[in-house]
Amino acid sequence: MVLLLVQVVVMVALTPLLVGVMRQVRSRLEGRAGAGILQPWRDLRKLFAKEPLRAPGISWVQAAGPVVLVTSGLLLCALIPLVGTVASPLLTDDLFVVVGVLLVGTVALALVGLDAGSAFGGMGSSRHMTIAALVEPTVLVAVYALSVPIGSSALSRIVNARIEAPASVAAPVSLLAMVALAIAVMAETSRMPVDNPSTHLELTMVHEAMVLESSGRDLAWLELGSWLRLGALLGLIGTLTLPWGMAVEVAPVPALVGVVTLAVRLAVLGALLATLEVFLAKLRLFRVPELLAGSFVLALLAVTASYLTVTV
Amino acid sequence: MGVLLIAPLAACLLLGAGVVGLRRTWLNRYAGVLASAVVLVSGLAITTQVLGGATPTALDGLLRADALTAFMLSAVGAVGLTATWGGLAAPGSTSARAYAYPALIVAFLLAMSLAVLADNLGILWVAIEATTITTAFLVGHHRTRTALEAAWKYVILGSVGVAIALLGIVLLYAATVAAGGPTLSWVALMRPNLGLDPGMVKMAAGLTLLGFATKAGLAPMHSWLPDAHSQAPAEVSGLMSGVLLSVAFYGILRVQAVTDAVIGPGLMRGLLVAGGLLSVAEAGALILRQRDLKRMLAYSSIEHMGVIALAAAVGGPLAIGAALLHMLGHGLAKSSVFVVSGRILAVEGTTQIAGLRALMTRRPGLAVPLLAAMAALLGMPPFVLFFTEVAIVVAGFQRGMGWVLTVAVGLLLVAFIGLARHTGDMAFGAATVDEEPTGSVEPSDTVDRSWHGPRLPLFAALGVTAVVGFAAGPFADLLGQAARVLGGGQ
Amino acid sequence: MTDTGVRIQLALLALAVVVALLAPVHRRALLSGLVVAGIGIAGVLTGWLALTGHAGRLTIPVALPFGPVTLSPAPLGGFFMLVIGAVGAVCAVYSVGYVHGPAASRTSWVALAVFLTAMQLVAASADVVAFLLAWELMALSSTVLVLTEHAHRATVRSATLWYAAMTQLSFFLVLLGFAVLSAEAGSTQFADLAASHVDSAASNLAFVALLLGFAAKAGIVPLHVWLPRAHPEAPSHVSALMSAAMVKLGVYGAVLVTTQLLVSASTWRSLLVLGVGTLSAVYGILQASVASDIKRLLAFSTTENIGLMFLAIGASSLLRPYGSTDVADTALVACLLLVMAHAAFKTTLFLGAGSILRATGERDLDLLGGLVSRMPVTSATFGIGALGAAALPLTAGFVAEWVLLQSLIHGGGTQNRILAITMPVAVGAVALTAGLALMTFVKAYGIAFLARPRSEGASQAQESPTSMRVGLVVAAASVLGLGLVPGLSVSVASRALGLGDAAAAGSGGIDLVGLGATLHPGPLLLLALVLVVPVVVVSVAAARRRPRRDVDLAWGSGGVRVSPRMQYTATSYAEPLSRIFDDSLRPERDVVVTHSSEARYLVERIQYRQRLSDVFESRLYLPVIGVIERVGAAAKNLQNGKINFYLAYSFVAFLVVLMVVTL
Amino acid sequence: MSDQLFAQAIGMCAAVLLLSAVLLVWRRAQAAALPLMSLQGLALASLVAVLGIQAGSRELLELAALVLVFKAVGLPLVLVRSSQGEQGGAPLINTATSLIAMAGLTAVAYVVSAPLSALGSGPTVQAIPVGIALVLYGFLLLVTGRHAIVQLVGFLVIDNGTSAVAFLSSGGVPVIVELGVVLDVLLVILILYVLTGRIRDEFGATDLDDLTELHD
Repeated sequence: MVLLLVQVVVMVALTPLLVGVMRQVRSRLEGRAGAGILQPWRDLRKLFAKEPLRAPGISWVQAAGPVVLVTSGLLLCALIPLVGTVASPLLTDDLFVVVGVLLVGTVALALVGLDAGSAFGGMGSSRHMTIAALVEPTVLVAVYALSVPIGSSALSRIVNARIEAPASVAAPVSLLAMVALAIAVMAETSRMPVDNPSTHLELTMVHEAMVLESSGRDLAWLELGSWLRLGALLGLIGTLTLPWGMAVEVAPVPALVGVVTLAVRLAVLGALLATLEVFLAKLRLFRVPELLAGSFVLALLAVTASYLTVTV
Repeated sequence: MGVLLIAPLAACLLLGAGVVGLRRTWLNRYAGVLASAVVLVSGLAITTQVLGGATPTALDGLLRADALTAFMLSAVGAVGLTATWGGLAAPGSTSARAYAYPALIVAFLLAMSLAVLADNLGILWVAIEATTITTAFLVGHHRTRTALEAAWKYVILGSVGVAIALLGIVLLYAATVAAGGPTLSWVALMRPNLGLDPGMVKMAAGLTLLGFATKAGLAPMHSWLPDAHSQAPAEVSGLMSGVLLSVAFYGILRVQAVTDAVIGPGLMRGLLVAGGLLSVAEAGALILRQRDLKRMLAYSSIEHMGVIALAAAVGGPLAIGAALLHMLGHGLAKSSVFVVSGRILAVEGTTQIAGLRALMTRRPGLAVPLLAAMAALLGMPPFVLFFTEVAIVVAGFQRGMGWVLTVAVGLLLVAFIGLARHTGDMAFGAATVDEEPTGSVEPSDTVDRSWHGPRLPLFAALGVTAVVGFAAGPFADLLGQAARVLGGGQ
Repeated sequence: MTDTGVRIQLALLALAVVVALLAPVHRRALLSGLVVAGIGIAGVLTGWLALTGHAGRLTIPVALPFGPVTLSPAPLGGFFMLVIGAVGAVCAVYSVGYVHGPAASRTSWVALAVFLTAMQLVAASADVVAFLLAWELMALSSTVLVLTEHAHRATVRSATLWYAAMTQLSFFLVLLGFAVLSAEAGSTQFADLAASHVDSAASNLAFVALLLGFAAKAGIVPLHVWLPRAHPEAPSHVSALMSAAMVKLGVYGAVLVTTQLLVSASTWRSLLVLGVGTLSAVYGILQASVASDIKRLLAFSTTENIGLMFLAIGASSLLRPYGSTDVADTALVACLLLVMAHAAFKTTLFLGAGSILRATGERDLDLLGGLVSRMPVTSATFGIGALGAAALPLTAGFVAEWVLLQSLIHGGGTQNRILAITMPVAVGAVALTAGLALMTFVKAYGIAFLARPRSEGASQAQESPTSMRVGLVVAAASVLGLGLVPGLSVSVASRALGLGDAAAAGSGGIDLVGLGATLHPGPLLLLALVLVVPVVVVSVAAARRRPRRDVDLAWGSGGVRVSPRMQYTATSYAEPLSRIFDDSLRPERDVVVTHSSEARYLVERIQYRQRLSDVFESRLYLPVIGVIERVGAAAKNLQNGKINFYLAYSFVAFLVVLMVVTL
Repeated sequence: MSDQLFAQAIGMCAAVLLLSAVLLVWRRAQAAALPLMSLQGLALASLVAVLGIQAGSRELLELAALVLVFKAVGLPLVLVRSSQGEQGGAPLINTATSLIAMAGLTAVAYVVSAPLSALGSGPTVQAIPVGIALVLYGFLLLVTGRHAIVQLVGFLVIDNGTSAVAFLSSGGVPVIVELGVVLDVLLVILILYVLTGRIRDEFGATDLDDLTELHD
């Protein structure tokens, strides 16, 4: 139980920095000076200080939505084994539950977009939900692929199995599943190939369009929530690909080692993602389904491969 | 004991003579009702006797009543009562001079009672031919061109078809002469090992079945039925559709019992299946694009007679019992719906389906009985036709005739869609002309809630149809005995 | 014991009929509603008695020698009686406040009482004839109920014809199937049918007939055409009953056939059920996601959920022969959980749609909006129902979907190639369905309740009367209750299937023993609450310093005219989807531009019309109807009026019979 | 009466019956309806009389008288009164085809009466196919006739054929049934007579092609 809270606190601290690092790497690659790693924290402090505005016809969803998004982000960080892989009997860290919590956040964000009552909020929400609908098969089948060799979809057992048998990490099945999961995460957290996070051209926005109407602390929570989701999912991919250095039992030293390795992992993956985004162009909205279909086929191959290799 | 058999015949004769002789207005008006009441009461009396184990006979064996006869007589009485009482003309409209119509109706009931009570197959033929004679002028009663055309076709097709049956009966008699014991009495023919020549019996049975099939309205001999039933006055077509077809089919059942004992069920089953499937197919196809309500009801009668023919082909206690119950249920429901169609013609001036719109909102007094009767005819529970259709299908599969029943069920579905669509078009929809919903239902003053005629007969008929399916006890015994009488045992 | 339960229900039905006919007009809704609710509650009790094994026999007198016609519910039947009774009670309470106009007439109340009782009797029947009797009574009373508003809208009549025809087709198929089985077993009792396991061609025929018959009643895709037509036309409490309870009897039939009457190891049967289920799930939710009429959307979502149930049944009968019986049992438990979850949230959604219809007079989502502030209770309950339908955590939908996914991924594909291929495809289909369901219900809730009202009716909406709100709240509570304490529902489901308490654990969670997977929503909720506390504290602190300021204009990238018409509507919300899945939805779009009379280049008005077609209807049903019409036309000249033709028919028949009897 | 003479008498009556039917079809029924129908009635009556004499039963002789009165005299009179000298149009198929059809029907009659051999091999049994042929001719007249009177004649021929088969195969059905049959036929003819009169008043002529209003 303690490990979960540690994880949450660490992630709340780390994710803005992660986003700061990603923006810094990106600006450096594009030859700009960049606003420094702590800029996200400064944005949050500014936003909490400003007063939120409310247009006519907007309901309580504008205030409640961001809170739900942040909570689902926090819950994600608690459930996913980032620092340590100690499974608590009562709390189910089942992958399907994780995906469910993720979707609660997505729905909250979409409803905030819709409640704005402007054309852009509706457009962003419609596109966001369409992409979420098409991503779902990829995510669940990738989860299915990961759970076949272990026979259970509980994350802690999957990660423990990967720690004991490092060879299984490099097995083709897990590689295929990881690629599919990576594409799904990029789509879900509105990163480059699917949506440009830093765009200001309304007609191309997906994520940004939904938060247009929010301001002040609502916008702060929305930003923090999105960053937490990004951090948690990157952490999940990190844990699955580089499972070493995680705390196996609840003790201060392993926990410290786990936190450090987590930070390193997030930094590496964040930089990798940022560099990838610099060299990728944004896909047209109606080409995104092809990308997602491709990732779905990858996941499907992973599952059938895992069955067939086991039988043969 | 035999007096009970003569009672209905004598009463009808007396009433007929009274109508022709006395020419009283009230007698002309109530003659039909009284006659059918007497037939019903005597039918029920005979039933109690038969359930007591006796089989009364009269006129030294010419008239005989076993369980089947008792059931059929009660059915004739019940349907007759529904049709005549339901179709009772308005108090002032019958004049003393119009004695022909009630007299013919009483003669019609007399002929049907005689047909059911007769033990001698010859008398049975004469009685069925007599029904054609008595109803000829009833069909042509309206004196319009189409009524005349319907009457002509009815008489020609009816008597020519039944003449074939006469040929069959003559050959049957010849077979009994060749076998030494010349008789046409059904009881005698049912005695085991009479030594009849199978070839002769086969030919006789085939021809008799074909002849009576004409009067029972089975395809391909059914062409007179839609014209006759759509042109005849409502109570006459109710009587004809309701029970005349069943009495003709009763003839077929009697002949089938005799032939199955001699040459086995093969021939009759084949012919009945062919007739039944053809009828259901033709009726189903023609109902789809039907334009007139009474013609649609006539085709629905052909369809139901087709189902009864299939039940007779299947044989066995369950199927024969279902066939008899189907005759009663169909008779009551069909006569009620014909009575209602008569009232619709009187009030709306047309029975064209296109001309009748939104009856439920404009004339609930007519729409409610129409819908109830149509639900009964479509085989909806709690009406008895649901039980009989289920029984026929289950019995059919149990006796190895699965494929026939599957095809029949498919055709019944087509007929169901046709009937449901037409009934829906007539009964439902907005009351305004251009079908635009007015939002609020019409103010109640223009809604005509009257039933335009006595309500009790329709309530009674549809009530009995709804309850008789659940009537275990004495009624179930009667059905069981009737099935056994026909040798439904094998 | 259950016979007393069934007798109580029949007595209450008689009372309901009497009350409906005799009660004074202003009291009728209240009294009839309560009596019908009584029938529902009696159904729940009888179901519970049957589940706990106190089965009693009640024979119905029948004139024909069928063999005993008995009502004695098995545990499986008891489960469905329980679900249907609960749904019936909620809908009855709701209908007291809801009925207006023709729905408050005597016939509607009598038909409602008969409808609910008939559904109970279908689940309670123990032999073929009683089953068919109750089945057709249900069909007749539901047709009467669908016809309630026939004088208000012209479409009601054609929808009812579709409904009656498809119901009759389902009845005939079930009748044929049971007839084949009773011919094999020689009796009409379910017990005897179950005992005679014969794997012959006849039983294959019977299986296909029964499956199609129950699929037609359940609204499975090739035979679903009546569902999106009949449900929107019926009054809302009736469409709730039909959607949440009546279609479940199709599922009951399917479970009865696959697990008791026709148990067999032939894979083609389970693949058929699985395939049909998957097709229905994906196609149903696809049509729902692009539907803009709220009731049509909910009707198609029913097709989707029924598809998932058939998928679960198919998967369980596919897995059973390959030794993993506990995974197969879990799949069946998942099916029954889906039944309960769907009953809960679909009732909530349809009752919510009814209260929206009553308040705004609108069914089309494109004309609603801004109801969240005007109708708080309806929007809250509809929101919970939407969460359940989208299968988001802490709701009944999520639990059912979770158990289904667990049973699919533990499918043990190692033993057999067919499993290795079907299981991933099934998981993919379930996932796509879940995704699209998410999209559908965010659209339904967002467009209907949030932002500004798009029509006059929506802007003047008031909250519904108390009885409707009571019904809504109870239904929504059941969605959350089944979600938070799934242990109870899993134990009920496994007892219904006769598996004992294999899969239920303490503190309300689920412990799928065979699969080693556990789900405890309680602690998850606690953790969420713990995490939300700091967030709320920070928000309140910030709110005290900087209160929210109202502005008169939403941010429209500088635009001045921000009218409600500029908001996204349901059609535009689903436009990306209809573009992605255009080959199966066949959208017909036309844009009509009317130029202003003076200048050719100035546009006065642009109209955008889009019509989506149901590919099954246009490819399968319209050709068949065309053929039937042509046969009808061709048959007409058989009866062409010439007497010579008629005599020729008789003459030919005479010659044929002469030939037959002599040769 | 010696057997040899009896056989010749039966053969004679059967031949006359057949001849009259053939002539009826040949001469398109209306023109010569009266003489041919009375000829047929006479032949039938004499057939019954011969049987009566052979079997020595008074009953049959009375029946012969009855048949003579009705079938030879009564019904043809009704025919003439109802046709009122109206010359009808041609039947549906020309005379040549109808004669060929009659030949075919005669062959059918003989094939069909094979099972009747079970009745023994007396002269009466040899004559039964004539009766069945008569029935088939009557049907042919009905099917091809375009006039009310032709259909009346066709119906009468069928009835004569059936009576012939009855008397030849079993010496006549029981009296009560025979009386019933004759009464029924008489009533049917009377009804058709009345209806023909009404058709003539309504349509001006008894051409059945006007009667096609009732169709689907």
